[in-house]
Amino acid sequence: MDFFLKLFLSGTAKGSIYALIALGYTMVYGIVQLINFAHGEVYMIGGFTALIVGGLLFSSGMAVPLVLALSIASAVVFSAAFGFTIEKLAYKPLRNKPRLSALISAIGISMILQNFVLLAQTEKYLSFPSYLPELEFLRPVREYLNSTQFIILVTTATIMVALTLTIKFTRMGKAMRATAQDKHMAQLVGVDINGVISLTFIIGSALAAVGGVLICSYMGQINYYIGFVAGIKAFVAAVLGGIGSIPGAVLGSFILGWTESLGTGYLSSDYEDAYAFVILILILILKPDGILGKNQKQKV
Amino acid sequence: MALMELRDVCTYYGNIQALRGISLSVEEGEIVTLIGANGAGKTTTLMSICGIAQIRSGQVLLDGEDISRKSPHSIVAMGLSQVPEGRRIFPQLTVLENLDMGAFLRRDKATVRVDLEEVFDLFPRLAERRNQQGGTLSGGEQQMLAISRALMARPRILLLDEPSLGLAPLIVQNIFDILKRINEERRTTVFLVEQNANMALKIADKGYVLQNGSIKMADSAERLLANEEVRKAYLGL
Amino acid sequence: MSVANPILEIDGLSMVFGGLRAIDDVSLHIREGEICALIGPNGAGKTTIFNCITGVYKPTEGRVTIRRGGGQREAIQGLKPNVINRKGLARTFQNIRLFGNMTVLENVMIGRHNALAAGVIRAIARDAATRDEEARLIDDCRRILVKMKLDPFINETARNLPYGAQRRLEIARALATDPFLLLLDEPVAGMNPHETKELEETIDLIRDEEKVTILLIEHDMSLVMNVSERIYVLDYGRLIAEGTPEEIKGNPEVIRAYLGE
Amino acid sequence: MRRSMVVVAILAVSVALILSGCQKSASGTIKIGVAGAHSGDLASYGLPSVNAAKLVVEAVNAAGGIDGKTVELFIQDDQCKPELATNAAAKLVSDEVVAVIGHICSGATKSALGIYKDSKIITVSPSATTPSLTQSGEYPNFFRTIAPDDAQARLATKFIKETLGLSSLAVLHDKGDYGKGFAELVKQYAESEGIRVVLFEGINPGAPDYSAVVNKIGNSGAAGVVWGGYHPEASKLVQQMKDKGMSLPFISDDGVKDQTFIEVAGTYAEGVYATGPMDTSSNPLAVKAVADHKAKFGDEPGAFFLNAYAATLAVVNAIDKAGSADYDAVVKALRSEYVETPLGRISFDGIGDVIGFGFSVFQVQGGVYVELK
Amino acid sequence: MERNKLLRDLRSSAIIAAWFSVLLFPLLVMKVSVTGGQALVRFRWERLPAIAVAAFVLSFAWRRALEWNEARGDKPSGSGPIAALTVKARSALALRPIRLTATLVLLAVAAAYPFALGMYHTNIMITALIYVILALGLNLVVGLGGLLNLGYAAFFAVGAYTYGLLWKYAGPAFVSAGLDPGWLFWIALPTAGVLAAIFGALLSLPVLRLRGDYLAIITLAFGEIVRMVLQNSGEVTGGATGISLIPRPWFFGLRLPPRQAATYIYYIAVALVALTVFVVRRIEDSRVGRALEAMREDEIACEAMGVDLVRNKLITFSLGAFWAGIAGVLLAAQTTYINPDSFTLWESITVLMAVVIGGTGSIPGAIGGALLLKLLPEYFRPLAQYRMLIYGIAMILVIIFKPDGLLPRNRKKYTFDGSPSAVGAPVAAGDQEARR
Repeated sequence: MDFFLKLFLSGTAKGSIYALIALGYTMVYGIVQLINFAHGEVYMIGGFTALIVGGLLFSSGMAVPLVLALSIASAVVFSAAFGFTIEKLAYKPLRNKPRLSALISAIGISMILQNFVLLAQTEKYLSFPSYLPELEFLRPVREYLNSTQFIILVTTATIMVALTLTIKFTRMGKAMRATAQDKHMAQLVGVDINGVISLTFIIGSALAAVGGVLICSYMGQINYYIGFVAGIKAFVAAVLGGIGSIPGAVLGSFILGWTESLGTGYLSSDYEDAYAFVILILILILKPDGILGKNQKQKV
Repeated sequence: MALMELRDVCTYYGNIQALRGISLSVEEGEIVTLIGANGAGKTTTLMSICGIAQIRSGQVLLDGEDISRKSPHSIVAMGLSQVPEGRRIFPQLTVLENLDMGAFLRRDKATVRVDLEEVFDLFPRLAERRNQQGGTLSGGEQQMLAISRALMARPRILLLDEPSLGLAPLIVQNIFDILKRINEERRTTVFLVEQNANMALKIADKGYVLQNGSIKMADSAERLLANEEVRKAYLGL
Repeated sequence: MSVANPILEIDGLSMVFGGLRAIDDVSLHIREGEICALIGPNGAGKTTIFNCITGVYKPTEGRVTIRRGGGQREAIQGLKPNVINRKGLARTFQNIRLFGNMTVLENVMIGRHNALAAGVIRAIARDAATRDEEARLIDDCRRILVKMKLDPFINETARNLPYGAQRRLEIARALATDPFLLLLDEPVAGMNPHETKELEETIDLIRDEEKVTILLIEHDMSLVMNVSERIYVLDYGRLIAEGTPEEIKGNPEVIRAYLGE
Repeated sequence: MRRSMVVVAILAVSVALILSGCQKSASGTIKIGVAGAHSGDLASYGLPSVNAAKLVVEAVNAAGGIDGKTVELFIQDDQCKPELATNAAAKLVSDEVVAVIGHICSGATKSALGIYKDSKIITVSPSATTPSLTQSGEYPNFFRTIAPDDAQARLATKFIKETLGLSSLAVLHDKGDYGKGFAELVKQYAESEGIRVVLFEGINPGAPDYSAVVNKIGNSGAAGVVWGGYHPEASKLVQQMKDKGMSLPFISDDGVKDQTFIEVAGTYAEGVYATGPMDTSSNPLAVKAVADHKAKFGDEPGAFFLNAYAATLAVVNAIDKAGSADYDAVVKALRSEYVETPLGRISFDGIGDVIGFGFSVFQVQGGVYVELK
Repeated sequence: MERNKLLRDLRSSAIIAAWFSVLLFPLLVMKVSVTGGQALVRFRWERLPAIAVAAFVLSFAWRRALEWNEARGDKPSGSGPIAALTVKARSALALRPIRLTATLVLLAVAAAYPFALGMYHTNIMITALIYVILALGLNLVVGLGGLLNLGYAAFFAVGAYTYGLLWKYAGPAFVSAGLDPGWLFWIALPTAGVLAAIFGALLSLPVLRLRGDYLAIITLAFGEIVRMVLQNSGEVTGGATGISLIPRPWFFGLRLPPRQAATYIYYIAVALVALTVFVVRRIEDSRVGRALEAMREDEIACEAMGVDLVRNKLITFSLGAFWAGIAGVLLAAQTTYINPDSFTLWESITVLMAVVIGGTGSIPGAIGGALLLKLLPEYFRPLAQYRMLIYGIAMILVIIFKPDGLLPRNRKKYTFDGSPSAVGAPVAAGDQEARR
């Protein structure tokens, strides 16, 4: 039972890591129906920015909490700027073109960003200093859940709730939902859809940056390639939960985390990814639109 | 000065010319109808007015101001509201949320609520279904919702694209009655693009006939109704 | 009211969507060689009936049976659309569903899918029989396209056709499947009176020359009253009237629910 | 008639094949290829060898070259993918190189060797450790400046048994050719030594979190953990183990015996054991090589830098000693001549494995790897 | 007017230059290194003006290019000099003698290639031709059937491993029986095709209801599962170590040196490409091909026309997989070594990119796309570490300025004298109403 609990909690922690990235993924997909392959790269850039800014500030002798806050803030700002720029450069010109074109463009961006960071920074793994505080009250149970995991979990939950509320109740959220359902009509009721789409990318990328900082702190390392694997996993999680749905992305991520964790624990980690994919296939066969996805049945 | 005026508007899709120099004007308080066959360029005209289709030359004037280079949302903000072809209800929003979207640009919450009641008065069916998702409504109800949504913006001019398409005779009658009522009671200017020339000309003050991307005839509605050519080509008589 | 040997008979058909009864105990029948119309307000369930007949939906209750060429009566409800099509029922769609990026001719060729036999192996080998088959296919399609006045457009991409021609192409494609019963869902929606008139003649032609029975849904009363011999009226998923155009025009309930004035 | 056509066709193809085999004559410079992963996720293992080769060649040319001939480098990226490796190899063959420093990954090396072998091109890998590359006897043209995996697996097992005295082990690997190969050998040797292997599993490289498998280690009751693979996963593993309050000895391979591991894992790295090439960092040549690297490229060299440096030196030396770039002569020189390198005085044995340089066990103590004698 | 526009453009280019200077500052001007757990940052100020100037110039060019692209619109065929030329070329190719000559010339060029360019070029051409076969196969699935498949590399792996495992298990028996193991290649070729097709059919069964992105993700999952199985069942497949020393194809019992072997495999690859093109063309222009295409356009209408979707999807996946299997055998023969790393998601993506960049649904497109995608990075080799960056940029440029692909499909035109012909009247301008 104790073993199960440990596995369950580590699955939860892992799920919340996936969720941090999947949230941005699903959000962009929900509005523009684009599989933003470059999302993982934006997350990686967020991590790098935090590392650079943090390093600069820390060596100037600033206090740790302030360094943490400023480096997260700069990661968010720069990642958001990257997201905004990517959309304008590589996706906007393809908005009315076949969907596969935008997918290819996204893959291209992903390659460019990876190699850009490889060339501009380094190909090596770098140690990522953790500026995150050690939470005292978790010390007795850290075998089950440590501080960083806890912080990630709380952040994920907060972001999910905040996003859901924003989309449900604010004016901007309404504009987003309208844009998602019918861009053309949204324009006709006065929604600035270019603005909405830009904002979506900005928010999605900002979330990726938060994920970048937290997850890199947790892993203790960073490299230009970390975005690719994380991006694929987040994509799977988002689809599992029903792509486009915000609670769905989180639920999908948790299911993925639990499956992998329990599968590893009770079976073998040799097939860790396979468990995730088998669950994905089973769920999609039973429910072709994901767990919380909207039924996209065509009207005849 | 006309409320809305098109001057020699040319629009292209790629390099296919869809509109070949259209000029027309709509005065404040009028119902003006644009009739024409499929493919004549009716929808393109509407898209050009509201800025979704980029016009290549010519001008669209609203209150004398050229809006042809403005973005769609700022044109809506100037008081131009459209009921597009095929109604285009937001399928996953409820009736109420759809109407709310209509008032997207308005900040006056109190008057929006008043307008909402007014719209429900106009279409009691919608009041009954206010919490139902837009996609589950029948065609007729969707058309009512589309018109109501456009009205929620308190437009100075209401543009409609084939509101009668695919609707039962009784509902078509109902909708045209209401358009007339809106025009009379609220003094909303109506620009109506229709295939159903008979119905449209009956409620309109003025009509234009569009053919192959250019205006073939322009006259008062009564005279067009009586015109031999129009009767033959568009009224099926 | 029961007729000897209708070619299509619907008996006690009901369709429930999440608690909502879209069709409620509808029974109707079509006789060989007639043109029959199904009218009613939007949302009354007309298209749902079509979908139940053609296999897009599986009806909750009731039977749909057909009888082709004096043969045995067979039940078709719940079968898959392609199977039902093979049994001789073809349809068009309310919002045109052509194969938009294919040419006009290719669209009609798809209609003749089941009239051909070549599989993958024969397609690769392209033996004499297959070449023959293809030649015959083009002949057959030409005949249909000429009949539907679409022959000038053969190599045109379907999406680029004028609206009226798209509607006609849908009918041509349906005819290519060799149906004995053709179901037309709002065939003249969006057409002008002139085009409507033309289609009216075409529908008559199809019935007379191709010997195809026709069931149609339409809001355009001029068409309905001119072409159909019998009319069923549907309201809120129930049949409220059945009769000749004259009877329907005068039926007070139909006037209240549907026609107005 | 038919048959004669067939004969003609066969003749034609044969002539064509023979024609395509005609080689052009060699030119005035000595050409050496450098191949390995220079882009993609394994670039960090490949790029240091490029730098090493550049430094050596620069020094050689500055000193007047070999017999007056300058040495020219041809650098080819294979991303560690077999099919790209054959292309890179083909490119080097058509560039008419005499020897290749590379490839980096064993898989890519295997597929490239198929081409080098038949083209008589000497291949010296700084990092391909799969035992079969030398032990199968299939590749007489292959040499390496690193010991094969079985040597370090044997060393690691001996260390576990004799020094640490562990009775049960959890063996993890990254499912890769190298890591899994090492892990399997450790498992095999350990079991024959009577050590119980209570857990043997592969984990996904690159995953953000290994807490599930760490829990499983805790649950298995293993007295020590062996990791076959590279340092990024190793540092996550040690970190997450310590976070969960586990303090089992952690033994790994030379993929972890890398300063980057300590940089990345920080204090978590303390106490980790790793087998690795003997420590030659105090060797004056090594000191100079590292200093040169810092001067030229601005940072610390990465993995397999010294091995690649030594490989290049060995090749250059062998060509020099052989007096020509002739394949047989150079091979002979490689096998017979000793050369001073940053790895020490080395030569190669009959199957191509390095002599004079082997493995030791290291432990991280105070932020550096300390060789345990 | 023109002057004003220029000034406006220059001003916004200046703004964009400033934007990029800020955006790229942390990554391009600062450089981080970590020692002793401490991140150290070095500034490379000399890069800043370079970024600004580059951004200024590029943004100016980019805006002009986009405007040109917009104005160019989607020209219908039959206008513009290039289009006129292609029409002319097509009508010329319709004539039998010209077509015959063109084919012969093409064959001659293909035959002379290895002699003219040597082993390296022959080798990369083999790799490119393998991808041509893959792209043609995937084109059946994505282009014709409209089913987005991100797990295509799995079938490629099935092919390669069919040969690899045949070698591993039947090879010794062959050798001891005194037979040349190179024969195995010719046995593996059809076997792999059929096995891959069976795998394709198996995959198609669970995914019948799925379309679009959901189909993409599930095929992705399938591809990864296959790779994981190959990786983890070490006893059978050699696991991550792979299978090495796979024999090159049999050639009259001769053991060919690499140069000749490359030439030989090259000819086999050319022949297989020709076969693929032949078969794919015939399928495309047949009852089966039309049904696949109709399914892509509209599943509901397709079913209503009597087409059996289940069967259709089965055929699509199997046909596509078949070619991947063939290509896999060729890969194993070329590299003589296979391991699971050659069949990653990235491989599937590359093939998909080849199809889309070439022009979805178009046979010349798939060929051109695959050649471009595989040859381009090879010719970028001198640029070493920059090549993947340039590759990514090149891809985005292609897809933005040619979103329908470089060689979009030219539909077959018919005349009603009974015989189909390749030329038709230029397509008349169609309906001009906006339909989206």
